Amino acid sequence: MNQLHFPILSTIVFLPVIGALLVSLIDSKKETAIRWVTFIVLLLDFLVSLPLFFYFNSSTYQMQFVEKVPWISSLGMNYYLGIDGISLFLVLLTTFLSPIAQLSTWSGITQKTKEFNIVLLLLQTGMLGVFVSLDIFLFYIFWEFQLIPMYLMIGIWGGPNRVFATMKFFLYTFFGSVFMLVALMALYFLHHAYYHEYTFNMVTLMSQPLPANLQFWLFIAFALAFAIKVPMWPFHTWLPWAHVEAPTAGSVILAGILLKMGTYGFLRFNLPMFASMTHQFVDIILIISLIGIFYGAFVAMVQPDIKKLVAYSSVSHLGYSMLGMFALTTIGIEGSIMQMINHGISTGALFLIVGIVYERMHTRNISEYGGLASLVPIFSVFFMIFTLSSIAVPGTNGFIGEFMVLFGTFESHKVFAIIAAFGGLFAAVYMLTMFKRVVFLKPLNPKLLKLTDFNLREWIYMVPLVVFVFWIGIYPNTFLSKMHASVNHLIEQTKITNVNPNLNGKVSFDNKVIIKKSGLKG
Amino acid sequence: MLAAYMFVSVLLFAIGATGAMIRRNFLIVLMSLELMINGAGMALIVMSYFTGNISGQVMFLFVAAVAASETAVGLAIAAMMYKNKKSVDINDYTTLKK
Amino acid sequence: MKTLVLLIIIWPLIGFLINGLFGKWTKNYAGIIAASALGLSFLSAVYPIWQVILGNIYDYVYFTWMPLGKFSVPFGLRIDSLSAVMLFVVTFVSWMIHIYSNGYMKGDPGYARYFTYLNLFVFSMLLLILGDSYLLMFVGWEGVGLCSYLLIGFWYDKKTASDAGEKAFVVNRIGDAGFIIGVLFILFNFHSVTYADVFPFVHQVLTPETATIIGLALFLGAMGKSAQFPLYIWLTDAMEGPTPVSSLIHAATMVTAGVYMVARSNAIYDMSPIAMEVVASVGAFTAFYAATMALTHKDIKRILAYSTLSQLGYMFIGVGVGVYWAGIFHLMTHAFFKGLLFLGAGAVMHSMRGLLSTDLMGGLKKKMPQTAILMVIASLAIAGIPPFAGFFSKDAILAGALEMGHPIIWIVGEVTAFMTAFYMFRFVFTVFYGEEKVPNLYHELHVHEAPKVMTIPMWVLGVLSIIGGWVGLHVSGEIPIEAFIARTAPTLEVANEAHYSEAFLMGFSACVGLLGIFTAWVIYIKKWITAESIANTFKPIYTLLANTYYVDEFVYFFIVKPFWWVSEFFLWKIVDVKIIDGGVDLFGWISKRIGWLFRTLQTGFVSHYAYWISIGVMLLTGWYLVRII
Amino acid sequence: MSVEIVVFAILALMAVGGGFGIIVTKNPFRAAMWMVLSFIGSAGLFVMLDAVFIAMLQLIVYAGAITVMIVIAMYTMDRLTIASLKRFNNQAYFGALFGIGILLDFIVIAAKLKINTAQMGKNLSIAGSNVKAIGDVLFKSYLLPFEITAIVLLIALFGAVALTKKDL
Repeated sequence: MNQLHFPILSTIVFLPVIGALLVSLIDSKKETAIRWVTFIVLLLDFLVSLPLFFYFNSSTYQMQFVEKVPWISSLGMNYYLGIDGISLFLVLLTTFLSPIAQLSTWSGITQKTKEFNIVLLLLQTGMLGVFVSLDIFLFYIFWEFQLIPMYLMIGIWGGPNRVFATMKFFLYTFFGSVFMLVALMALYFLHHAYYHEYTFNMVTLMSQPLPANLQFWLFIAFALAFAIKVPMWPFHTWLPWAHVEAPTAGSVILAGILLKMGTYGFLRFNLPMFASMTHQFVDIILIISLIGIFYGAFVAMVQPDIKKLVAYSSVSHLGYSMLGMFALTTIGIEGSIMQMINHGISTGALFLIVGIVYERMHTRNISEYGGLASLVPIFSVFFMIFTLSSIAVPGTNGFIGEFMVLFGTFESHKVFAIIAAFGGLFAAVYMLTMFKRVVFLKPLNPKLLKLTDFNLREWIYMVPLVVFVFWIGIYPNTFLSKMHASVNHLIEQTKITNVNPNLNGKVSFDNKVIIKKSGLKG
Repeated sequence: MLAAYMFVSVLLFAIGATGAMIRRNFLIVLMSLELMINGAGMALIVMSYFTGNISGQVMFLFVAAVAASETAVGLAIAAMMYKNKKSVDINDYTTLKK
Repeated sequence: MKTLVLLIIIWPLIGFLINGLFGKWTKNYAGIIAASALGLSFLSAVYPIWQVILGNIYDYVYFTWMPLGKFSVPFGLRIDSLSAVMLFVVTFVSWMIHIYSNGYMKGDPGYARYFTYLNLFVFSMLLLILGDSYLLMFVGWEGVGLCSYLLIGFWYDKKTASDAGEKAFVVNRIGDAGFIIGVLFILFNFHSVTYADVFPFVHQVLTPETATIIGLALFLGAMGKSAQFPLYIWLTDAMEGPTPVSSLIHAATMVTAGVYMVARSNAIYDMSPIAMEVVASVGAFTAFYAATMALTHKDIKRILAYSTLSQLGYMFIGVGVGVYWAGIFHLMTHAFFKGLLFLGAGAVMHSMRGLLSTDLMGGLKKKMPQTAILMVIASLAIAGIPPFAGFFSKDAILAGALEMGHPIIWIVGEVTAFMTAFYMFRFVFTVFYGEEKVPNLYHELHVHEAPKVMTIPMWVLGVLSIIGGWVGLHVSGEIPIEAFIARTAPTLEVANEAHYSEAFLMGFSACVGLLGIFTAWVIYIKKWITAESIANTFKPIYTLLANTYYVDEFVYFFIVKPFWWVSEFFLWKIVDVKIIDGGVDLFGWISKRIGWLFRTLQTGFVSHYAYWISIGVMLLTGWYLVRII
Repeated sequence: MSVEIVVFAILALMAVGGGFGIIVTKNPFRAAMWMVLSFIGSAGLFVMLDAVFIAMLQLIVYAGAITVMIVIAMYTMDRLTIASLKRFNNQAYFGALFGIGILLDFIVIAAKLKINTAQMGKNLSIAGSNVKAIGDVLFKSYLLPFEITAIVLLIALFGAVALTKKDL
């Protein structure tokens, strides 16, 4: 049902495209005009997305602001957009982070600014499309589409060996999504075989799961594609490369939003549609995410390059998110969604911070910094706040996400939660050692002396992030209350494990719930 | 009797093929190709005779046309080769190596 | 009343915000703002404390902080007898120390920044004490850890200071991980973390095993925060921070958080004797262990740090043995005299331009009479000499230990008491009495008495460390402080409570204290047996003690170094770069290799192409033959 | 019956021998002559198979036009370079091997070929004339291929001209 009777989601998704057209009309020499137009378009996009939050009716788990137009009806494809508790905040995160990321490139990107801004706008459309589309095919189109602008962004405006990085990023993700395409098709036809209806509609597919034995390969294919995107432990090696070579805005968006598509994918596809397989895979994925947490932290400790350090910290943070998700408890999943949002804000902010310093110093390795506190105090205060948020100190947003994940995991798998609790310790180690070597100690490097503190523009895009860090930290209820209905519904869906629709027509559910209770008894 | 005729056409074809492979002179290769096509054409005619269906012979007509055009183009290539390197030996022309 | 309770916390927060945001403009008024914020907080705390003494308990919920599915975590404040004592200690002592640091930090460039952090610290500490749930306590817990990190590393351009700060935070985080696990268990079993929902139902909900697990997990947190045996390494390095910080954080308030937490969760600890045993024995061992190290140390702040460690050990003995009121009582008295000791040391350092080693000092009595007297009072208090505060609280703990059936702990306690008395008076005699070790050093440094603004708080603490103990006197049949604290933290009922006569215990511990002072007097004043002679008779033990059992080196070489080495060379260079990344690049390499393979087929000779064609034809016809005909 | 076999043997020997002659002779001119011999042999076989028109066509097109075309092409090249070329390229035994391989494969196929020869020899000519039969079928059901062959020939013409032209 669409409360606003106005295709708000389509406007949000396609506004940036119109913006891109607008920007392409401007003469490429007038760079400030281009930057202003792009910024205004992105800001407009954010303002248009605000009603989503206010008119969102948090009592029902049904999809809201739905737009359904038959597209290729013979195949069962329709242009079907909609959001629920899970995707609401990811959309808001995207529209919130993009203008900030764009604002940070005003002095950063100097050559080919027109193309950069167009690419940024297209990327925005791609990302939003992924979060709002409820038709698997449309989802897949947007999923592939958002790769291209990111590829260009890293490839053209990146660092020294950007081509290798962007090639690896693109091929790795593409490799995963190819499996997803195959699984998509298989799902489409298997669904027809059992429910006699050709449809790409996600909601129906979610509500009519397939029998357990068929779900095995589908689950693996989807899981692989999303695991590469998350990135989960063994599939993470593209992330440090992509981050190190990406321009600041690219890193912010890559860390802030693109990584969330993987976790979002798990929530949308793997958990509801392949419930019985999810229960089988719970232990493996929990172990992998635990490894991810500790591995990310350990390797981050020894990185000489700040961006690589923050990249590995993303692996660790998202390990938490996956841990919470596959604990299959309401609090765990809510915690994992919160962790996604927090990671978006804190890591996005950290990349902005690194970007600011990189713009002035053109170097990223920690050894060349030192004693910034005495030179650029305001910068150090902001850096401190975001470091605290990423270490998950209570009072900041990181703690809410981490505690909910820990408690969620504790409810179903005690041992994993206890081990994960020590993960936070290593987060503190690597962040603080980096923070100490960059901000404290004496400024030895002569080049540091010409560092200038924040200018107005940097103030503008840093303050909202700080506001959100403390808002979520102190009063997370505004966010959590919107999620309950959808998350509870998702948990119900993951409980339907015993499905045996007989081939000839009538489908018989018996909702006898078999959840394989694993992990140490409390 | 059918087998006998078929043996002849297969023999023709095989000899043409061997010729095309072992000879160095491009013109001889052309001729052996001609021979192969002729072998194939003969098989057509044999089949048309034994199955009593005239279309085999009509097909031969087309095959002949194609053979003629193929040899024409082949000879044009031979002329080009000759003009280029004064030699028609196919082993001299290995620019397709890399 | 509800807003008044909230105000206690809000005042330091306001102080923090003013100094924090307008640091530039409140350049030299920052100290006054911060001190007045604390003063107001103390004043607004007096009335609630008085009400609590009269017997009622306040528990207000302000808003729901974190909705966790079925149950939610409220943000609420609670004042009962236990938190009232802590409230008094924290607000009053921090107020004194704020006034003191006005003088101490006069010329420092980071003047405003110092007071911002100090106010934030007091805010988090109050949150820790007044919070009505374990989670809120945890918020305060981490906030306090953060502020100690900031304050230890206050002079951040000194490498040792920022390293010490980071070390403090990381070691605290180890403790916090344990605390979190404890909170998870509680939340899981009780479906809530607020004290009101947890403590009354302990017996129905918890089995002894889970109680032990929770107890030990929470105690791990306490060990981290209150620097008990394994996790104490950060406290001695924390002396890098400014001295008022050491006195506030590392003597009076933060390190006592662990004791408060154990006292607060007495219901859980009563359920599991094993956890109690662990707490008591760790406390006893730390007390003894730290005291040995303090015997030989030269640097005055390090001596006081070790003495704090050992006094904390005492408090954990008290709380671990079940005599919660004694633990908290000692906490209070310790806050007074240890705070005073640190302030005194600060005054000495201030006038000696930062020199710390006792070899350079001697006969300071003449130059700094007031500080000398105050230090003597504080040392008497800590040594446990009757009229002073330390005596009553320490004696209560030791008596409790004996009565509750822990004779070994009682013996260890007495030996440590002797050592405490000895090293404290060794410190006093070497620094204040005797003659100047370095001729006319004082003249060049023109050592003078500390300014008024520093001595007044010291005098106040001096008075308190005298009369503070009298609250523990037998008055009309029962000890007032014991009755007061026992309302929330009743002493553990033990089956065979051995009854020893009060007088005997009191007398015995007083004698032990006097004996300690006498031996120090003999060695350092009379010099019948000089310290050096003892040192070289027990050469190996002396060197072992001098460099603190080589613990720091051990930790560095056997835990930190291998940790970094493994994650650098093994995890990063090999596993990540070679194996996983290599695995991914392997795909690229394989496809390249296959491409190369096919390239060899393109030889350029037309005949070879003809061969491949004929092979193809043969295979095709062969397959056709086999399958179809 | 035996006469037919004898005639068949002679013609087959002519065709195959001609073919063999092409691939063996060193001099291309002589090879052309062997080719003509081979074509005449196969034309004879066509006649035996009631494909009179095709036989004539074979003689005219293959033996006449194509062979002459090749020989004319040879004239443009000086005789010595063409004649003196080495006969077999390197590792020619591979080629022979594969040629025999193909031969064996096809012979087996030819041997095992089973087709219904019910209609053998019938309806190859209307009212005695093979050409009428071909013409009838050609312009009724195979008109489109006929047109396309015309175009193919045209294209081959253009191709040959374009290739050999010096400056296009």
